[in-house]
Amino acid sequence: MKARLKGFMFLGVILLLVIASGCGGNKGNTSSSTTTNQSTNQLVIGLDNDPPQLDPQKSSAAVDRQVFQSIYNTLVDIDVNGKIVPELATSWKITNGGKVYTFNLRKDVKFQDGTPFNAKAVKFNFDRELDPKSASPRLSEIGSISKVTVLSPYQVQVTLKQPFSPLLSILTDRAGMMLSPTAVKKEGANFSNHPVGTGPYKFVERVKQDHITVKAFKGYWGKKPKIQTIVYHPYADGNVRLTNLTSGNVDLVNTIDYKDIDRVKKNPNLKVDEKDAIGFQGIVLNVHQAPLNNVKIRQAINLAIDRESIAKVIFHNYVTPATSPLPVSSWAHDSSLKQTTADTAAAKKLVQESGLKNVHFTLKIPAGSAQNQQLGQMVQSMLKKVGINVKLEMVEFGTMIQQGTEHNFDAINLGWSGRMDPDGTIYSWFITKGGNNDMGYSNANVDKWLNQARTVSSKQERTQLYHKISQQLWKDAPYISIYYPNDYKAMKKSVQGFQHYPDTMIRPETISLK
Amino acid sequence: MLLYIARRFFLMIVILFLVSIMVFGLINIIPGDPASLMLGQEATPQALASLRQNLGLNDPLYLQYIHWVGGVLQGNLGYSLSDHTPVLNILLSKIPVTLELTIFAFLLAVLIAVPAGIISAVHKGSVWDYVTTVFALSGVSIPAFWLGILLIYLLSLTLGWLPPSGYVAFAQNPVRNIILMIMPSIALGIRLSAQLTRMLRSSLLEVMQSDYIRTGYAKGLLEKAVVFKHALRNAMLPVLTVAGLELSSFLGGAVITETIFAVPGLGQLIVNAILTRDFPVVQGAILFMAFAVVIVNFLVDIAYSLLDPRISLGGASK
Amino acid sequence: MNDILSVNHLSIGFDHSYGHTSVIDDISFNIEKGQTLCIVGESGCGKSLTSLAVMGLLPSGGRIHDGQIVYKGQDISRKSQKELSEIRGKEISMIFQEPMTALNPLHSIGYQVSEVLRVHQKVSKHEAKEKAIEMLRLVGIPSPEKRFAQYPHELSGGMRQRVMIAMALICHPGLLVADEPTTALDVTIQAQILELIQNLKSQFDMALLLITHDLGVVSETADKVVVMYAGQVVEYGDTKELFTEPKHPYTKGLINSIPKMDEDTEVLPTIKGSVPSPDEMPMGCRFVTRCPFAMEICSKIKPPKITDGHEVHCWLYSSEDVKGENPSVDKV
Amino acid sequence: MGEPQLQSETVNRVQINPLRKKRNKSYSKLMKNKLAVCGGIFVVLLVVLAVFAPLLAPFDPTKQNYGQILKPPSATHWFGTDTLGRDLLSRIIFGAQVSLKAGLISVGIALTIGIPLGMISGYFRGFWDEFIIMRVTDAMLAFPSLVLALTLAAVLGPSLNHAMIAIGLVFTPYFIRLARGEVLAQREREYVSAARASGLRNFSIMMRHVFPNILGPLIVQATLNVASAIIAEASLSYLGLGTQPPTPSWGAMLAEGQGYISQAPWISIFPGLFIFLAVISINVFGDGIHDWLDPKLK
Repeated sequence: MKARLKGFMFLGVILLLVIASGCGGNKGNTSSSTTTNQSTNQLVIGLDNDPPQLDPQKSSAAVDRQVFQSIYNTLVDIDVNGKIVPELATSWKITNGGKVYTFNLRKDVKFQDGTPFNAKAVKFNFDRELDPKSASPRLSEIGSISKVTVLSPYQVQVTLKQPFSPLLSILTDRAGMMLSPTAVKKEGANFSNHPVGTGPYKFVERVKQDHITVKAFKGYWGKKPKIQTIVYHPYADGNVRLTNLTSGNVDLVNTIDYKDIDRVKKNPNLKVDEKDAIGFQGIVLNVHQAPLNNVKIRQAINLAIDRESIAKVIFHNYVTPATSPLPVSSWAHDSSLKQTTADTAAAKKLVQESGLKNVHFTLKIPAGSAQNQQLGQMVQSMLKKVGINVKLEMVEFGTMIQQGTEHNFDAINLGWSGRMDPDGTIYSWFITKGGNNDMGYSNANVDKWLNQARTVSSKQERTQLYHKISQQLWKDAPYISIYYPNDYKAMKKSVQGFQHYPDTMIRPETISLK
Repeated sequence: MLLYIARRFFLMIVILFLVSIMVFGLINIIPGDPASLMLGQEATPQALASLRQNLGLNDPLYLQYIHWVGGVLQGNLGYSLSDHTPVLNILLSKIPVTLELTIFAFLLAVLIAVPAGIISAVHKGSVWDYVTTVFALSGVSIPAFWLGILLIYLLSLTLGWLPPSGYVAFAQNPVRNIILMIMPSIALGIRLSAQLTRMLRSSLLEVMQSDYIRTGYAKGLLEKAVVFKHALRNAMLPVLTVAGLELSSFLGGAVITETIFAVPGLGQLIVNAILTRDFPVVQGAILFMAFAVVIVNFLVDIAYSLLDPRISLGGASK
Repeated sequence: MNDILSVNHLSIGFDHSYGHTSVIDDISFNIEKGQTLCIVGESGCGKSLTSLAVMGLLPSGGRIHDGQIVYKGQDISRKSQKELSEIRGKEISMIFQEPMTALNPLHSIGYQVSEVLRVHQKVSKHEAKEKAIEMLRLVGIPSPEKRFAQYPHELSGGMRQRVMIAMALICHPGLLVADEPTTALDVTIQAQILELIQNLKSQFDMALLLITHDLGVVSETADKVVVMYAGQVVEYGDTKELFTEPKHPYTKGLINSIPKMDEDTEVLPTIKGSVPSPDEMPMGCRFVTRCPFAMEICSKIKPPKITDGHEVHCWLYSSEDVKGENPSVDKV
Repeated sequence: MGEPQLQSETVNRVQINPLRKKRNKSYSKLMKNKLAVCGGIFVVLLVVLAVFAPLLAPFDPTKQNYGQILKPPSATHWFGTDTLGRDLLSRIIFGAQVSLKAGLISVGIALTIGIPLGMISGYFRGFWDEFIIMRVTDAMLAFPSLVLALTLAAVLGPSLNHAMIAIGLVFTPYFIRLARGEVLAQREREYVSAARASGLRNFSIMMRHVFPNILGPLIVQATLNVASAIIAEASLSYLGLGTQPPTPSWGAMLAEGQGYISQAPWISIFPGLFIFLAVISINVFGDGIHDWLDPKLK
């Protein structure tokens, strides 16, 4: 009896196996049709990293913003040419010599949780960002604001400590994103897991390291989005990201590896959209840490690096070698700095002049990125030629950023996505004790010029100031600029209406699928 | 029977206790202050002090352990350092994924190993036996990550049969879920299937030499009946035990497999948590894995005693 | 012919990577319906192998080089495994030396006994169970209904051997091969089992091929005896005749080594030496190294078969005059 | 069973044994011996590669050549070049150093800790054995070894040395168990009683009598664990927690090449192939030693 029963159990297991395998086989065929036929109501976007934060006021990774763009609106936005245009604010007035900004707000806007959007909400958001206790990375961007006043239900006034010309430009980014005050109060620190904004899409769910889903928000004030659901998938590995695009699982990726650009261009089902980006990439040097506290060593590093080789070998010439943090796409770029190849002899001499023996430091590079690892190894090899030994250490990106903020490093391979205004691109990086000044760099002249460039309104004057800054940074070399990335978005040919903004952020409400 | 189970159960509790001590110790007894380990070397003294207070690090070690175990028993595994989500919630969202992967891979392994082991044992010395031996040898020697890469290169990039990686929940799209699970299951299952094949082969060869197999032939049973009705069950017993013991390295394999194929399960969670030094998550995930291994082995022992009538008597197992 | 089994000129050897060794050399005997034939000899002389050959169950590497095994007029040595499986358990059954290991530990007694029925006869499960219980009762297992569901480890050695017998006889075979069925059992049980076999043999009217080294058993049970030495038959004949008038020195030695109740000997005579291994077989008579009467020719030429009353293979009884000197045979 | 036509002729004369029926029963054993020899040869080859790497490698394994990136295998670069124009063959040759070093040192650590503990535990038995050492090894074995090694390596910080320590610790319980089991079997043997009766002290009995007798299985286990340790090191390096660049480690090379699998598959195929070959040949070699030492199989 018992034996028989066990026999059946055994048989059952075998049967199950057969069914399972059979199903697998059958479904293999039907699948391709389901995926390609996938409703035109869903857009799958592949991101290059899992966004660490869904709270714009806490965010410190550029990839977060790709998702914010669908959940939140900003007070003002840019158009495809980088010109400031209205969004939640219909109009604004700058008075008092650039010290007072008065915004008139849209009256038909509701947050996704039903909370009405008004002047009070704007004040709430600014106050939260400005509150030192919330330790918002935004504080450094809008620290010039002294107070925010509600003039009427739909009119808000922002008063600055001193004139600050990049403000509007900054408000097109996370600092200008409006969060639902109700949700923030309710969720507290957990807001990041249940974000609520006024944007065209509403947060649905998130599985860490797997996906974030947003759905079209019915009560959206603006033009109704064409696509109902957007799923963001993080694929840190560029190869995985690309193969998911090629095989049709993903409709659009926010970036592709440079090595793959040629291949995607040749693929009949895909297209690549490119735009000069506004950021810079390079190496942060901790100027308080030996041997990098020695300016000669930093200068030697600056000279020892063959930026053209890096651009060619790792990026297949799809990036531009960099000598300053202000990219060629910016009006503030200083083209007089031309040292893009290595001057090994000069670098060696500098190392000798420093008087240091056995010069070595650790370079932290983000784990999981082949490009960054190659860059690290190329830098390692180039510096070895001039007598500087580099130890490479792979660190997870989030940890690396954290260690950067804590100045817990010798050197890290870190860049910046950049801002529309040159001030946004470099101020927080190079001003003494700036929010992104992981180097610990401090130069009185640079501080002075950076602040002047904020207050003067003449573009020509500002350009001159930024050129001086660029040249001073080259001399002091707290940060080794290596290249300016360009932005390459790859998508299926069926993706229509994609608009490539200079800030490289995907605005999904304009997209449709054919 | 009951006595046997009780004895095994007691043993399991002892092991679980030791496992918990080790998991606790891994983070707490290593040189250095856990708080500064968690916060990084240049954390502010206030932050360190408050974290120490929160973690109860000022208590003596045994008290800390008691607090921790008390929490664990109530389902409180602490909070992730990255976003303060309860570790238990994170685990609960990842476990089904890994469970699915391991079940698929295990079924695949059995599906390959049972026929292969039988054929090679029954036809010892034949070409089939040779092929199986080579398969088994290669299977236990091939690094999972290389196999994964080769599979992606071959089945996805070259032939375009399968998507290279990713995961879709079964509830969301069962068809796609299974398609995406094929390659990870192969990459994970091959090693186990090779081990099971080897074991089943040698176990079956030994059993086929026993007297009762000769009795089976003397009764007039055909080879098929002898193998399936008499040899296989006896040969499966040691294989079952080893399969249980292999679970832990099987879960280890899941770590690599999930990383390669971007399957958001426990393995990927552990790797990410380790790389981001999110130690509460690491602690929780490891604790879960070890508990799973211990409990499964306990169940295997029980199953063994059900399958082998010799153990049912008394409690004196051989 | 009344023979149920006749073995003709059977030779068995083992294959190795380096050649092969002959183990059974040209043996012949036959069993009539309902008769008992015993094969006796020291261990290692090929008794068990012969019995296994009859079942078609030679161990790994062994094969029949020559000769026939004829059962009811059919040469079963030429049959395929599939054909043999229809004979085994139904026509010819076998019980083994080791009851402790001959039963599958994972199946119940009942399963293993009724399995034979289910293989050979189209019977319902219920019927198979009834017949199996009946058979278990017949072999003297108390409360067989209860035992039916028990597992081998719950039974004593004697009980297990009874189960083996039940399994062997449930299909009423024409021939039962019993390979030292009592050797592994307690002395007190041995007689019971032998008696059981004897009783069932007459009840079922079957022939019995009994392998043993116990001459006492032989004299009580056998109709005919085959004495084997080192893979060869040395003497073969009716039990009574062979016991009263043994011819071959080996047989004599065996019989002398039986303790006798009526004699008062201090030391039991033994045969000196041991069976030579297959690799070092003497060229002539294989017993020559231990034979007290060995002659020169014995070590050179295989002794002839002499049928005088019963069959014996020994130069001592050769009519040729070989006693004095070397015959006209060249050295090989 | 349908016999092939060719054999049916012989079936008439030859009784095929139903238990094991193929004529070439020594075929697989012979094959095994041959495999073991092949394995041994490759192991020796690996050792030679590792020891004489500087002489054998055609190029400096860390020398980057930006004019020669991602070149497929050719006469100059037998295995092609990687993303930075380094010669892959040279990197693989130097990678053998890392792999063998990792395999031997981590197993060495496991042996040094595991054997004494296991022997003492098995020889003296009692509370420490039953309730501490054995249960602790049980508990350790409950952890997936790779996960445990990963965690240890992460806690210690990523480097080859730490990876070796982590792997060694993780492998220790296997040797404790094996040594204990073997000692348990040996201590019942007569020679141990005899030694004890002749007044030898426990330590001497263990060292002079028991240890040589349990050496065989330990050697086999150690050999097989070297293979596992090579995979473990490669796995850790693959995940970035083992050997750090630019030192060429097969696992790290594989991770580097993974991104280029469609453009330059050789970067990931060759290092993987060498891990595979090294592991399989050590395994086969270990099996060979096992068969050679096991009297049952002779």
